[in-house]
Amino acid sequence: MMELDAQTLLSISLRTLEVCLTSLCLALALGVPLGIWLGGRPFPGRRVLLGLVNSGMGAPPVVVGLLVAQLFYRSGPLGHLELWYSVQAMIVAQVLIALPLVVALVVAAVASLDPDWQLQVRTLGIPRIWRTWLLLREIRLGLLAAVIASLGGILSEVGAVMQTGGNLEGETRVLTTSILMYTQMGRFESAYALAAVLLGLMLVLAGLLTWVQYGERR
Amino acid sequence: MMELDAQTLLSISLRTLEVCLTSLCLALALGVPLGIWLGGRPFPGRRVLLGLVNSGMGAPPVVVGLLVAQLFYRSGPLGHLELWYSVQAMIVAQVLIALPLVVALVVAAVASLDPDWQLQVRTLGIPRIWRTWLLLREIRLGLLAAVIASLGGILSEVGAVMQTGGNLEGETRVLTTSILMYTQMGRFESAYALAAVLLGLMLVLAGLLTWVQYGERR
Amino acid sequence: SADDRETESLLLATTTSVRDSGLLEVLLPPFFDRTGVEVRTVAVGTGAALRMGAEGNADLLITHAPDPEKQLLASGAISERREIMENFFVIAGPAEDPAEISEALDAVEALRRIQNRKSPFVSRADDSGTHKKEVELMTRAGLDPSVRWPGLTRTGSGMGQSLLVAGQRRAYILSDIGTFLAFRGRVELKALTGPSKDLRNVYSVLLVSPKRFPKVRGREARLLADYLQGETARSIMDRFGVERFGRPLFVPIAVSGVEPEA
Amino acid sequence: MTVALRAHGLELRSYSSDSEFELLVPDLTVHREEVLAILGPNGAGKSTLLRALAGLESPSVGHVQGKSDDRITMVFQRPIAFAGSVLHNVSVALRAQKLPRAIVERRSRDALDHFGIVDLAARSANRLSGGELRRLALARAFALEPAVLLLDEPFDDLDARAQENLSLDLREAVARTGTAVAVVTHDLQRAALVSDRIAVLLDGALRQVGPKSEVLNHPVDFETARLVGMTNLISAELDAQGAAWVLGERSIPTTCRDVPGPVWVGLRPEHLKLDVGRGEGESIGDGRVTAHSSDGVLTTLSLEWAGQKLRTHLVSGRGVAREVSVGNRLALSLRPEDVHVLRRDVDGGL
Amino acid sequence: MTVALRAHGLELRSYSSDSEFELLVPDLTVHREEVLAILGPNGAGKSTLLRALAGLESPSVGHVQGKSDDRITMVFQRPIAFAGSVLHNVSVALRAQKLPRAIVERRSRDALDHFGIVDLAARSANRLSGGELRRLALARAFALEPAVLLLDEPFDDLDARAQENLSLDLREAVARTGTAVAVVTHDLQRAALVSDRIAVLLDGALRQVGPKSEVLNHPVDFETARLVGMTNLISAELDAQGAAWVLGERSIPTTCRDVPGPVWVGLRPEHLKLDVGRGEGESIGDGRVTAHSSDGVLTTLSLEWAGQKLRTHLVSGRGVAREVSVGNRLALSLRPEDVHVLRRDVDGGL
Ligand SMILES: Nc1ncnc2c1ncn2[C@@H]1O[C@H](COP(=O)(O)OP(=O)(O)OP(=O)(O)O)[C@@H](O)[C@H]1O
Ligand SMILES: Nc1ncnc2c1ncn2[C@@H]1O[C@H](COP(=O)(O)OP(=O)(O)OP(=O)(O)O)[C@@H](O)[C@H]1O
Ligand SMILES: [Mg+2]
Ligand SMILES: [Mg+2]
Repeated sequence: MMELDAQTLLSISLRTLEVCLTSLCLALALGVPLGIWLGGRPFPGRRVLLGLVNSGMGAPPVVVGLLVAQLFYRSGPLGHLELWYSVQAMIVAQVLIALPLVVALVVAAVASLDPDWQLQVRTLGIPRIWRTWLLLREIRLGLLAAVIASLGGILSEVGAVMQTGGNLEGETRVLTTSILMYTQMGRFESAYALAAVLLGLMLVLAGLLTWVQYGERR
Repeated sequence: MMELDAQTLLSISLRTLEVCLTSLCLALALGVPLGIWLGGRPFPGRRVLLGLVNSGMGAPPVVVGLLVAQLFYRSGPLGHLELWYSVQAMIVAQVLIALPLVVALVVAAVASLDPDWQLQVRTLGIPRIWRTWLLLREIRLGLLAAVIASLGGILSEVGAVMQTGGNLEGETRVLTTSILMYTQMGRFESAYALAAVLLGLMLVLAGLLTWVQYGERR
Repeated sequence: SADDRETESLLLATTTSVRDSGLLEVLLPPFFDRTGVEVRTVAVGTGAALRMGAEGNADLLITHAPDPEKQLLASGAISERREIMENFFVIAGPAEDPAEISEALDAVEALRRIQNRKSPFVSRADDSGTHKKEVELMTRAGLDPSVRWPGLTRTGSGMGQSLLVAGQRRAYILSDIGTFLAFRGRVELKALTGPSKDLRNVYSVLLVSPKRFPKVRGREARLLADYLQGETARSIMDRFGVERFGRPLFVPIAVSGVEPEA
Repeated sequence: MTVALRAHGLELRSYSSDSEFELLVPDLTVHREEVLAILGPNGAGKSTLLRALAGLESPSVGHVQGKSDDRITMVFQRPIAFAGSVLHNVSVALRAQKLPRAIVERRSRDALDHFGIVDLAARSANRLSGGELRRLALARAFALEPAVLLLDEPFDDLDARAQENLSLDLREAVARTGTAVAVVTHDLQRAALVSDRIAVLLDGALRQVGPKSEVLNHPVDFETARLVGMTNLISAELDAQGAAWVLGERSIPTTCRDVPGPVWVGLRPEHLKLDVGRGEGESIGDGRVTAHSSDGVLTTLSLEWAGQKLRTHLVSGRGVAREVSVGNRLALSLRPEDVHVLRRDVDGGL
Repeated sequence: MTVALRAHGLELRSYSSDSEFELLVPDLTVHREEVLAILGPNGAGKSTLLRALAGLESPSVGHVQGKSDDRITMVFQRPIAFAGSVLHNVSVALRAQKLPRAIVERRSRDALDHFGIVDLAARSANRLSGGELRRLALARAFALEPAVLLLDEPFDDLDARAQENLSLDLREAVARTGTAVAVVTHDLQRAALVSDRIAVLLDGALRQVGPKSEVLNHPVDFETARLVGMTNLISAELDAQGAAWVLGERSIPTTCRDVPGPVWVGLRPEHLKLDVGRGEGESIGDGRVTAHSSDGVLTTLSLEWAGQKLRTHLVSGRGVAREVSVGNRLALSLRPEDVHVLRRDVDGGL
């Protein structure tokens, strides 16, 4: 029943991957362009925005989760979507949590680039899309640091996921929430086993990314 | 009794600052040199170490907290220190959680530096300590991103803090654990109020750091 | 699965201690087999669970805090409160029992002794059902529950966490029996009280009012409540915990305990 | 000649708090089918001007105009490589133009080949030597066949052969595709070699623009004269007959029939001749050799003449250059047409 | 002369997967009180060699030796500024030496002043023009008064005046404090001007080291000859009398009394004279002008002589240089002592 069989473990792990990778992609899709914009040419108000983004990294996930959860609750403004305790709600919360980290790290990467770099690209008449692609290649190291850090954050996050997903068996139960659950049940062995799986997952993902990141240079 | 009076709020906030700033300093003291070392000259095994550090960012705080807590338990190897459910134990856990992030971001910053930079410093006969200081100035942007990100992580962390500190009133209760507590009590308003305080703290700290970070360039 | 929840699924909010015992995981599958209604269980703090009920964010609740439950009933947010099972709280403490509470007549007396001797005591202080019981006992002992004394530790966290703290601090603690048994192996604490009347711990199922909250699935919720009071459920409860702890964790309450609809 | 780019009434203030640099360019045009060299000392604002021409700076006043569909490409003083291979660097700009793959490939390789780095095509662009990187940046710009090509110190880092080739390439691009080229360089001789016109920038202000020979031989003021290599600059008094008197003792013949008064007399070193009796020019008497140095090709003599320091050049290893030594007295001559006269304020000048 | 640095049996393999570069330096010394110029085409390994001399590369075989307490300072091809002010950049290295504050301040300012950037002392070092940055890097290195100074293309980015000054500074440092200087430069004339000895690097291999005049006039092989500016290289047959026959028709007199056979005859352009009847050297007959170009100071003539292309230099604006045009026939002469003879494999050479 509450025993951890292979079947359950697999489905929890898959769900974890699904939620985390989706959130990661969304966070990147939103955060990278934002970071590139904020990290580029200075403009009035940029510093204020940066300060806000940076503060965002300190937003407690439990509260972010709570906010999102209340949004999706039956009584909440988005109650009609019937997304309370759903994977979708979890993803929304995760994206919100990862976003500031992604933006802040992309900003740091873009800002440390040689300022002439952007000018050189422009004067070669390279259109915007290609420019972005070249920029991403250029800030590869910083970008992958951002990806790995936010993946780590998303993967190990529990507070928001608990609030929005509710650890529903077979639906929104992911690795971290089950770890918490087993901890609260006093079944530390199962908790550790799941933690090992989580770390293993991260090891694989981070290992892959690290390979890419530092693969070219030796 | 469980009402949030100003007095309690102040003492919780101060405790939070104490724990977080101490952890941050320790994490930086350990992580920055490590990051500089890993980000510098390539050496055999570096990529493996980097992979591990990167995976470390995915270590679930609850589990890290549990491990640290068990270390300090009466029955644990460090039980004789009598640090179970203490601020010190919390700090240990926080440092462990922040460390991979600090190291990874410092590595990314150092690695994006012009490779000749380090050579130029060496050939000016600048001794090691000064070299490190110059390097830190040079990677200012990346470094401050690392500081802010880990501060955010530490400040908003709850899982490990709960396991090691236990949210003991007047002793180890910090902002995040009280937020969690009020959430579980269903007193969402108090949770939000505390979250606002937490965000305010982060806003001040991150704002200061952002000012420094992007102050020079306009 | 997540897709057909629109048709046949129920959201049940329970306190963590119920979820943590593992009872629901054996109790609910037969209900699904029988009715095709899937029950989605969210474990939260007692306060949070009651609030979910009050705001119509769940279809039914299982809690163990009679007074607030009754208030909620009176407010009309829930339409029915049915007591389904019970067990006992225990006061656990170090085996040496410095306050000699094992010799006390009842729980009230035991608490009085603890406080008089300024013995270490861990209070959950989190508005949970267990904590409410503690406050009730304190008050009955003529003690002021809001008074702090050296040796009192207020954790503001869940039962398991609080038990761990008590274990480390060699303190007394009021705990529900289920969690205590689950953590028995990890904390060096001994149950020092027996099943006395004042330590009774009653679990009720609360049906959230579909009249007040149109989204609530009143029909299915009632089905579940009925099931929980039915033969199958009761026999499951009778057996639950025997294997792991050598005794049942919950005792079903006779159907006569059902209260009329408000 | 068609105008390719025109900077008009340009005022550009420094973009940072701690510097007070200001660039003032009343009017500057870059024409099609010509090479414009931009000369000036370090910090004069040459790179800033070039960036402004490329549209990479936003001037506070004035503007830069060009034909809107003309491609303007700039190669920076510190060439910038994109992460990726050498080939990628060159082809990416072509690919972005949606040219067919085969054409991109061919044009990229041709450009690399032309600049002698086709062997490095697969190499990561971050691991090139200084000169290889410069060649890459140039190849990338030339491959685009832009209408306007702006080059900032393109000869730096290049070896003699590559410099030679680049000079030819510039002339060829101008001749074949009518490209408009602006080259910033600190190498006066190189500028004289490749350019049609020269612009002189000093302290952020455009001092002179004109055909190469005019700027080299008729600089508008003392500082410009120095900058364009007119290193013999003598304070003198012009009389009505066009003779410039130095210390009232000796005179230099000029073709200037201007109002008499204080003047600077300017003479390029190569126009000061050692009079070996072949009767070219007019004699101005003897000078005493005070120093001489050879860079292998050219020997530079410093001579003392009428209390002034004069310089002249000789081809090393021939005749006088071989035998000269400090203290020798040599007869000097010059042609009045080569002498450039600048008015001098009585209390002004250097 | 005392040895300041010595590279012995150095083999340095490329440090990356995609390049196969290898540096081989059997023996190279940098002496105190001398300037060694390192010449070579782009990608020859000059910067790599300099880094090796500075101890910044770990060779796979061999080593670099110097007096252990000698400070070696290097200025990179792409100068690097540290984040902070210009003054900070210069003073930080001095401060790290635990010199008293006042001395640090004075020496820093002196160095900045010397390189003409003392006005920029408070400016952020990341916002300098190319030449200003180069000056900063040089000032930083000179302020340290190192025993060994390694400079990688230090003349790049500098304007004419600053190049002049730097040349003087180098000579002064050598004369006054006995500094050992190694300068990498692609500017042959500059190298000839400042150096005592020249080292030639080609394709990663040290081809020749020796006193400047020896390397310039007696290069060891064809490629070195080309590199050091001996651009007239003619394939000929040497006979027993020392005449080198070109196509069996015309001959060039040499002082070489070696075994007859196929040779390269090398002659620096400045040693090929237009015979204007002053009887210097021996006549070799007429050449026809095929091209001429002037860089303002020097006019370079290309001549066709016996089917060969020969080059010679003239000072612009004087005599022949003023009147010459394509097609003219000019009498050529040279001194046999100036002719350098290199053995040529019958099937070898270029
Ligand atoms: N970081 C690097 N990784 C791998 N190979 C490199 C790196 N830097 C330079 N090389 C290669 O090593 C060779 C020698 O480079 P080096 O920089 O020493 O040349 P150089 O003589 O200084 O040339 P230049 O005149 O262009 O500065 C070149 O073929 C170059 O491509
Ligand atoms: N990023 C910058 N921020 C502020 N001032 C700058 C910046 N770059 C250059 N300057 C200043 O503007 C002036 C002109 O710089 P510019 O780069 O145009 O000079 P330049 O003529 O190209 O000099 P060089 O020959 O040294 O390359 C200089 O005084 C320089 O210090
Ligand atoms: Mg410039
Ligand atoms: Mg180099």
